Amino acid sequence: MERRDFFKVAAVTGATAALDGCGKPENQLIRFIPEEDLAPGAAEWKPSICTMCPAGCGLMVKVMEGDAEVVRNGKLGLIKMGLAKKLEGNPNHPINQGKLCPRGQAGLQVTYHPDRIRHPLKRTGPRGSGQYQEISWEEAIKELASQLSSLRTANQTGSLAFLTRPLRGQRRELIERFLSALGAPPAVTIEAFDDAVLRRADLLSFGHAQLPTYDLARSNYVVVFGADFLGTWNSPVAQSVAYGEMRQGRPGVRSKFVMIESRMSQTGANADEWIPARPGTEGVLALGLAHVLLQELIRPSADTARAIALIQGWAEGLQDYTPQAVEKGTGVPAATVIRIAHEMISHQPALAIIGGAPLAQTNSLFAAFAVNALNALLGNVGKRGGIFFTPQPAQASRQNSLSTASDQGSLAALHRFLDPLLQSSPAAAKALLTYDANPVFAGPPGLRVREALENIPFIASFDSFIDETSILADLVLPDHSPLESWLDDTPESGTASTTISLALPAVRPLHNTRAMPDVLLDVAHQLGANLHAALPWKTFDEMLHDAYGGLDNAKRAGDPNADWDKMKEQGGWWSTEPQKPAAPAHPISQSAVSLAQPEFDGDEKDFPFHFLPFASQMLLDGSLAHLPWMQETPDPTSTAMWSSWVEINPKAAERLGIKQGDLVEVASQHGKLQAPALISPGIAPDVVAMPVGQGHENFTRYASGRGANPFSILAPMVVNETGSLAWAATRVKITRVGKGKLILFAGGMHEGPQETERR
Amino acid sequence: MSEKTIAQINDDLLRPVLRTSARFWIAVLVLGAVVAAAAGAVSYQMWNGIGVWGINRPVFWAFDITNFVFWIGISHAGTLISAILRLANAPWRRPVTRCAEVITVFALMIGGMFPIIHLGRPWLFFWMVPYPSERGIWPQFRSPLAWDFFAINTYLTGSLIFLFYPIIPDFALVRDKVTGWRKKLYTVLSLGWRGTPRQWHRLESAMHIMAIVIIPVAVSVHTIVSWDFAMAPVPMWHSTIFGPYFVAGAIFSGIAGLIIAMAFLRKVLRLEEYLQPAHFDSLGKLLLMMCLVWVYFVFAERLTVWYGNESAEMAVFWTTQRGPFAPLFWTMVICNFVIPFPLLAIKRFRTTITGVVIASWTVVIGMWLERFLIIVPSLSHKYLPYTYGSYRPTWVEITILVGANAAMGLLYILFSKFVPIISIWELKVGAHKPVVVHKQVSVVRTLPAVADDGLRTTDT
Amino acid sequence: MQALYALYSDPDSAQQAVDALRSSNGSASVDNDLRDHIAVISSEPFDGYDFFHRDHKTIMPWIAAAGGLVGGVCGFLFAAYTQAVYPIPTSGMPIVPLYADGVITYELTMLGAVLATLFTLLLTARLPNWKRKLYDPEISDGKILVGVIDPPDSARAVIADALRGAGAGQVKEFSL
Amino acid sequence: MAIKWGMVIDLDRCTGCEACVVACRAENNIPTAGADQAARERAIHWIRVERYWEGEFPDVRLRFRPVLCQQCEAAPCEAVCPTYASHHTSEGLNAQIYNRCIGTRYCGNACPYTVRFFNFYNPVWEKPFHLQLNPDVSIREVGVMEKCTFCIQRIQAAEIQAEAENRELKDGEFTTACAQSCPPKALVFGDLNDPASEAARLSRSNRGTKLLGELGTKPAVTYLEPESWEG
Repeated sequence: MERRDFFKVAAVTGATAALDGCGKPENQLIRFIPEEDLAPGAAEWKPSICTMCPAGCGLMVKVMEGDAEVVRNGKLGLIKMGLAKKLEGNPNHPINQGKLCPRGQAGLQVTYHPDRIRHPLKRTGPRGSGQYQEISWEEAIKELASQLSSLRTANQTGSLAFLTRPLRGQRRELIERFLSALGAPPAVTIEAFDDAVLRRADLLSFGHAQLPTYDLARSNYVVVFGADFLGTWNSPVAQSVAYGEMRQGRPGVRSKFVMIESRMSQTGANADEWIPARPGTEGVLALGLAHVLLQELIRPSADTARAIALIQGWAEGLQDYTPQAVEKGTGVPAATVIRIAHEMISHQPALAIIGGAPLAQTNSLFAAFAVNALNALLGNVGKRGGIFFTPQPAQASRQNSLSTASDQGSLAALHRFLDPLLQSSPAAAKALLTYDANPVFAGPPGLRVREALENIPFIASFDSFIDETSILADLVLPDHSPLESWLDDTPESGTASTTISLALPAVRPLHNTRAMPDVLLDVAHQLGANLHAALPWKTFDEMLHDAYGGLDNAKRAGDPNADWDKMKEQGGWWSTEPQKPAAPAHPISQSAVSLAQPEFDGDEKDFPFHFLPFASQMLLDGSLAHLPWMQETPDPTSTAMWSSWVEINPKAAERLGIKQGDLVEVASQHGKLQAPALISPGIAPDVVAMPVGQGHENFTRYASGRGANPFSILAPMVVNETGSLAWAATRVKITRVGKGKLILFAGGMHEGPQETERR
Repeated sequence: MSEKTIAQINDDLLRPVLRTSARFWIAVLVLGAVVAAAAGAVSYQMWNGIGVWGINRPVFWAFDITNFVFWIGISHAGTLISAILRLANAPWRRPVTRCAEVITVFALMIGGMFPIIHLGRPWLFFWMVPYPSERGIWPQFRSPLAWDFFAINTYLTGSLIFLFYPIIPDFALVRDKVTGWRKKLYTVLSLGWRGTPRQWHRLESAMHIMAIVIIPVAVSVHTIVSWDFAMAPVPMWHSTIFGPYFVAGAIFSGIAGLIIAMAFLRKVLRLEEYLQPAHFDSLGKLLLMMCLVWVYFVFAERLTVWYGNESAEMAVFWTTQRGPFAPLFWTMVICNFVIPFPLLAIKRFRTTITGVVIASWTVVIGMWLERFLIIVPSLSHKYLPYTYGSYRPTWVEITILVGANAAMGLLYILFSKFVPIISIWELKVGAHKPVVVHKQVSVVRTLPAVADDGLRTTDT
Repeated sequence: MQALYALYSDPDSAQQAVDALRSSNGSASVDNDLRDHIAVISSEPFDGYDFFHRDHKTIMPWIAAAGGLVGGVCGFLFAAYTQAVYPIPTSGMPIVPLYADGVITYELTMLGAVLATLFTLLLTARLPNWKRKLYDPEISDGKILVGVIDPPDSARAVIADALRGAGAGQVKEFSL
Repeated sequence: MAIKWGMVIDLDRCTGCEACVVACRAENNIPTAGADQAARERAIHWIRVERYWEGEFPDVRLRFRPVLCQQCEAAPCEAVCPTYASHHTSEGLNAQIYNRCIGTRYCGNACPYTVRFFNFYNPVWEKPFHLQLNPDVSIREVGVMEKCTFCIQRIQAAEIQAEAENRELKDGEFTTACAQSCPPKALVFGDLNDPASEAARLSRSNRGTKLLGELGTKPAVTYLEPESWEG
C-alpha cells in the first residue's frame, strides 16, 4: 500500500533519475546499515517450528543474506538482512525426523506474503469496510490498554472474550494467565475440523485427553475408519514416515492397510483394501469386527475390561453386532467383516484408527468408543505396533487439563459466547481479542457469527492478514510471522518421546510488526498491579526461559540436551531414549455407551446426498488459502488447482445429467452454493464431497472471491455429549446449473475421470 | 479462337506492368492493411511473450508450425511443377511456369517466417545460423530444425535463381518498352541482355540443369519438414511414411494453390486468352492424380496405426476418428476428397474453370487442416494420459494466419506489377509451329492462339 | 566498333541473310572472311535454324556436377568439423553422426550445383554487361537482327546487297 | 568411475502427498502461474504426482506416480535442440542451459514424459515474495524451456565442498529437495555408478521398472512397483 504509493511518487518525481540506473525506484532507495552480520552467499540453518497445522513439526530454516525493502523510522530503504530461503524438516526432531509436508514447505510464503499487515492499524471506515489507517505501536498499545482498563473500571472484565486457534505451550499459558488475572473467562478456541470428540473418548477410555500416536511402523495390520492420517489428520508427517516403514521398512514384512470411508481420500488411495461404509455407521462396523474377534474366542487381553466398561453388551459378546446385522447397517458384506476380523487375528499386532468424518457425526462418541474398545480387545494399547500417548512434559499438562475439562473448541462454547450477543443480553461480550481464528469463515450459517461479532463494541485482532474475522476489528496489532518469532510447542502426538520444541526467531521482522505475546505483556504492564504479578516478564523469551530453562535442574538432570542453550541450538529438547509411554489409566467410570444411530439434517427424499466436506490437502480448513504455492499445487486426487469442486459418483452424475466440469448447485436446508462438478469413481453414489478452504470473501488477493465455502451450507448439527460441530451430518441436493470450469493439472481429466495408466 | 501477333502478345502481357489500374491500388491497400494487422499481432506477441498464443503444455506447437508446413507445402506448386513440365517439355506449360515459380518463392518466404516468429525468443533466431559466435557454440547439426535451416535456404536460393533465369529476356523486353527511371531500372535488371545465340543457349542449358536439380531439392525440403515430426518419439509422428506423405500432400496443396493463383491473375490481369480452360483442365488432371495419391497415404498411415494397435498411437488415432478432433478430421476428408474428387474426375466440371477452382479451394483448406491434425492431436495425446492436453487458438494466432494469406496475395500482386507474370519470350517460342530443321519451310506469321497448341498437346 | 545490320521479321529471311553473307564470302572483292563477324540477335531462341545453331556447345553440366561435389564435401566437413571441435554429447548419439550429417551434406551438394550453374551462366553468357553493344529495340517486337561487325570498307557494298537480298527494307549502321 | 546421478522412486512408499512438488517449487524458484494461466495448462511443476483411477466403485483403486525429468541417457529432447541448450553432462544429467535456449519448444514435444515446461511469459513474484528466491538457482525468462535439474545447485555445492575438503562425495551427504522432504522416504537420490549407494542398491530391486522403458530412452529414474498384500 504505502510502498506502492511511494513507487508512484518515485515514478513521477524521479522521472529524470529514471533515465539513469535503468529507472527502477529501488535504485533510488537509501541503504540502511545492516543490523546483523551475515556471510554473503553462505547459508545458515536455523531451527524453528512449523505452525501451519497443529502437528508441531520441527523445522530447519535456510537463512541467506539479501536486500530487503524495509521501513525504518518512517523511511523506506534497502537493508541487508537474513532472509528465509527454504524450509526443511529438522532431522533430529522426533516428530517429523527431517521430513516436511507440502503445507510446511509453504510456510515461507506467510512471512513474505505481499498482503501481510505491515504495521498497526486503526479502523477509519465503517466496520468491515477494511478502511484502516496506520498508527504507531505506542498508540496501538495505549488504545488496547485503555479499552481494557475501562472495562476493568466498569468492572466488566468478565465480558472480555478471547478467540484463538488452538494453542499449546507458553503462548497459551500466557493468554490463560492474562485472562484469569483480568478476571475474564478462558479463551474460546476455534478449530474447523476439531478432534475434541476423540480427545474426550481417549480421556474416558485411556485417561489421556490427547490424540493417540500410532506405531504404524511396527504394526502388521491397520484398519482405518475415515482418518486421513497420511494427508491432513493428526500428525501427518510423523504418520507418513511410519507408513513408509510399514510398507517397505521391514524386510519380508509388509502390513495390510484397510481403509473404511465413503469418499476415497489421498490416504484411502494407498490402502490395500478400500471399503466404503455408510456415513455414520463406522462404529457399528468396528463392533462387528469386535464381535467376530470375540466369537473366535481370542484370548481376552488385559484391556478387555476396559472394553467391557465402554460398550454395552460387550460382556455378552456384542450380540447386536453379528456380521449380518452389520451388513444391514453399514452396507459392508458380512463375509468381508468376517474376513477382515480373521486377518486381524492372524496378523498381530493389529491396529484400528478413527478420525475425520466418522468423528463428525451426531453419534461420533459411540464410534470413537467402539474403535477404542476394538483396540483394547486387540490388546495393542501402549504396546509395540499399537496405540501410544505422547508423554506430556510438566509444562503442558495444565493446558491439556484446561482443554479437556472445559468444552474447548466445541460449538457449545462458541454458542455460549455468541448467543448473548445476538440476544444483546447484558452478559454479551463488550470487548474481543482475536488471534489467528476465523469463525466468520468456519462457522456454520446457523451460528450467525458475523452478525454476533458486529455487536461487540470493541474488537482487536493480532492477525497477520485481513480475513473475514479480522476485517471486523477496530484495532489490528499484527503479530510477527512464525519465522520471525520466539516459538515453543509441546506436541500432542506423533512421537513416543517427551518433546518440547523451542525456537528463536530465524529471521528478523520484515515489517513493523510485534509478537503477540510481547504486546500482551506490554499491555499487562500498563494495566499494572495484579496483571504484572501474573505476568512478571518483560518479553516472551524471558517467559520461555523461565518455563524451559528450568528444565536442566528439573527431573531430567544429567541429560545434557536439556540445557537451555542446547535447546535453542537444536530446536528443543526431547527425551533421547524412547521412554515407556504413560500406562493408560483406567477408564473414568461412566455408563457404557450403546448403539447410537446417526442423525442427519434434511430428509433422504428431498436431500438425497450426504454432504461430505473434507480438509483440503493444501488449504486445510482454509487458513492456508492465501498462499499461492498452496493454491497452485494440484490436489492429489482431483489434480484441481485454484478452485473448489464437488466430487460426485459417475452413476449419480449420469442420473442427474451432470458432466465433468458442469456447474452444479449444492443446496442444504441452510444454504446453497455453486461449484463445478468433478466426476470421481472413488465416491459412494449417495455422497457428494467438497474440499474446504476456498470461498473466502476477504482473504488476500490470492484467496478472495475464489471458489465456494462448504461450511456456509452446513447444518448446526452437534456431536451428542461433546457438542462439537458434526460437520458430516448435513444432507444436500444437487442440480445442474450450467457449464462450469474446472482448473485441473491433469489435462487428461478434462473429458472425465482418467483412463488407467499405460503400463 | 483469337489469333495473336507478337505485338499483341507484348501489349497484353506488358499491360499490367506498364499501366496501373485503380483495382491494383485497392487490392494493395486492402491486403496491405491485413498484413499490417498481422504484423501488429506479431509485435504484440513479441512484446508480451508467446503466452498470448493459445499454445500450452503439452501442445507446444499449433497454428505456428501448421502454417509453416502448410506454406512450405504450397511452395511445392511452383518450382516442382514447372520443373517437371519443363523437363517433360509440355507445351501448355508456357503461360503457367512463371506464376508457379513465383508462388514457390513467396510461399517459402512466408513459410520460412513462421519458424522464426514461433520462437520463444525470436530476437535470437540468428543463433540457428552457423557462424563462429562469442557463445562458442554452433548449431546442432543433429537437430531437424538445423536441417530445415539448410534445406529451406537451399530451396529458396534455387527457386529464386530458377525464377530469375527466364525473366532476364523479359526484363530486356520491358527495358525496350519503357522510359525514364523504369528504363534505368530494367536496364540494370536485364543485366544487359541482348539475345545473342550464345546467351540463349547458355540460358536454356542453365534452365535445364536447374530443372533437374531443383526437383530433388524440393522433395528433400518437404521430407525434412516431415522429419521435424518423424524424428520425435511422439505417437503418430514417429513414422517412416512421413517423408513421402508430406511431399505428396505438398504437391497436392501446391497445385491447388497454383490453380487459385492463376484464376486470380486471369480475372485481375484480364489474361483470359492466355490462361484458358485448357490449362485449368490439365492442372485439374494433375490435382486429381494427387488427390488419389493423398487418399492412399492417409489410408496407409491410418491402417498401419490401427493394425499395429499400439496403445499410445491408438489414443491419438481415436481422438481424430471419434474424439474431440473428429469434426476437423472428417471436414478434412470432405475437403480433400469428397468434394474435389467428383469435381475433378468428371470432365464436365473439370473443364469449367469454376469447378477446378472450387476443388482447389477446398483442397487448400483441407490440407491446412491436415497439417493441423498431424500436429495437435499427437501433442495433446502423448504417452502418459495424465499429461493429455487440449488447444484453442487466440485472436493473435488467427490474425497471423489470415495475415500470411494476405501477404501472399500482396506479394503476388506487386510482383505481377513489376514483372510480366507470363513468360513472354517462352510464349512466343511456343507460338511457332514445329519447325523442320534446315528446310526453308515458311512459317505462318499469324500466330495460332496458344490454346489450340495447348489443347492439341494435352489431348495427345 | 561499327556494324552493318538489317532487321528481319521472320527466321527464314534471317536464315537467307546469314546464308547470303556466308556465300558472299567467296567473291573476290572480299579480302577476309566475314564468317566470324556475322552477328545475330533475336528476342527468342530459334532452335533448329542454322543461323541460331552457333555457340551451343557448353560444359555447364559438368561444372554443375563439380560444384555439387565441392558443395557436398564442404557440407560434410563443415558439419563434422564443428561437431568434432565442440564435442557436446546429446541423446547418446555419436559426436559425428553420419546419418544426421548426411542431410546437411545432401543439401549443400544441391546448393553447390545450383550456384555453380548460376556462375557458369553469368560468365559464359557474359552477364551482366551494361556496355552499349550492337542492338536494336525493334528486336523486342520480334525482329531478328542480322549484321556484320566491323565490316571492311571494301565489303560494305557486298554485305548491304546480301542483307537486302534477303528481303530487308533498309540496311542500318551501328557505331559506338 | 564417473558419477551417474539417478533416482529411485518406491511407489509402495509414496502416499501422493505432494510434499516433493512444493519442496521443488521452493528450491528451484518455480514461478506461480496464477489461476488464469493454470486454467490454460501452463502451470509449472518440475515434479508432479500423476494419479490414475482403476476400476469402478466400490472396487476402485487410485495409483500415484511421481514423475520428474527422467534424466534419460538417450534423451529424445537433446538431439532435437538446434542450439545445444539441452544436452548431456559428464555426470549423466540431462542439462538445460537457459541462456542458449531460443524457445523452439521442440524438446518439449520430443519428451515422452512431458516433463519440460515453457515460460510463456516473464515470471513475476509479487513483492516481497521475491525475497524468498533461492540465490543459487537462476530465474528463467520468457521464452525459455525449463525442467528438473536433479537440484544441480545442490550437487555442485556438495562437490565443491568435497573437493575443498579433498575427499570423495559420500552417498547421502546431500540429496534433492524432493527427496529430502518426502515423508515416507519414497524418493532416493544417488550415484548409480557407486554400487554401494542406496539408490544403486534399490535400483537393482526386482520391483524396479522404467517409465515407458520400451521407448529406449534409458531413464536414470527407476520406479519400484507397489507390492500387493498377500496374507
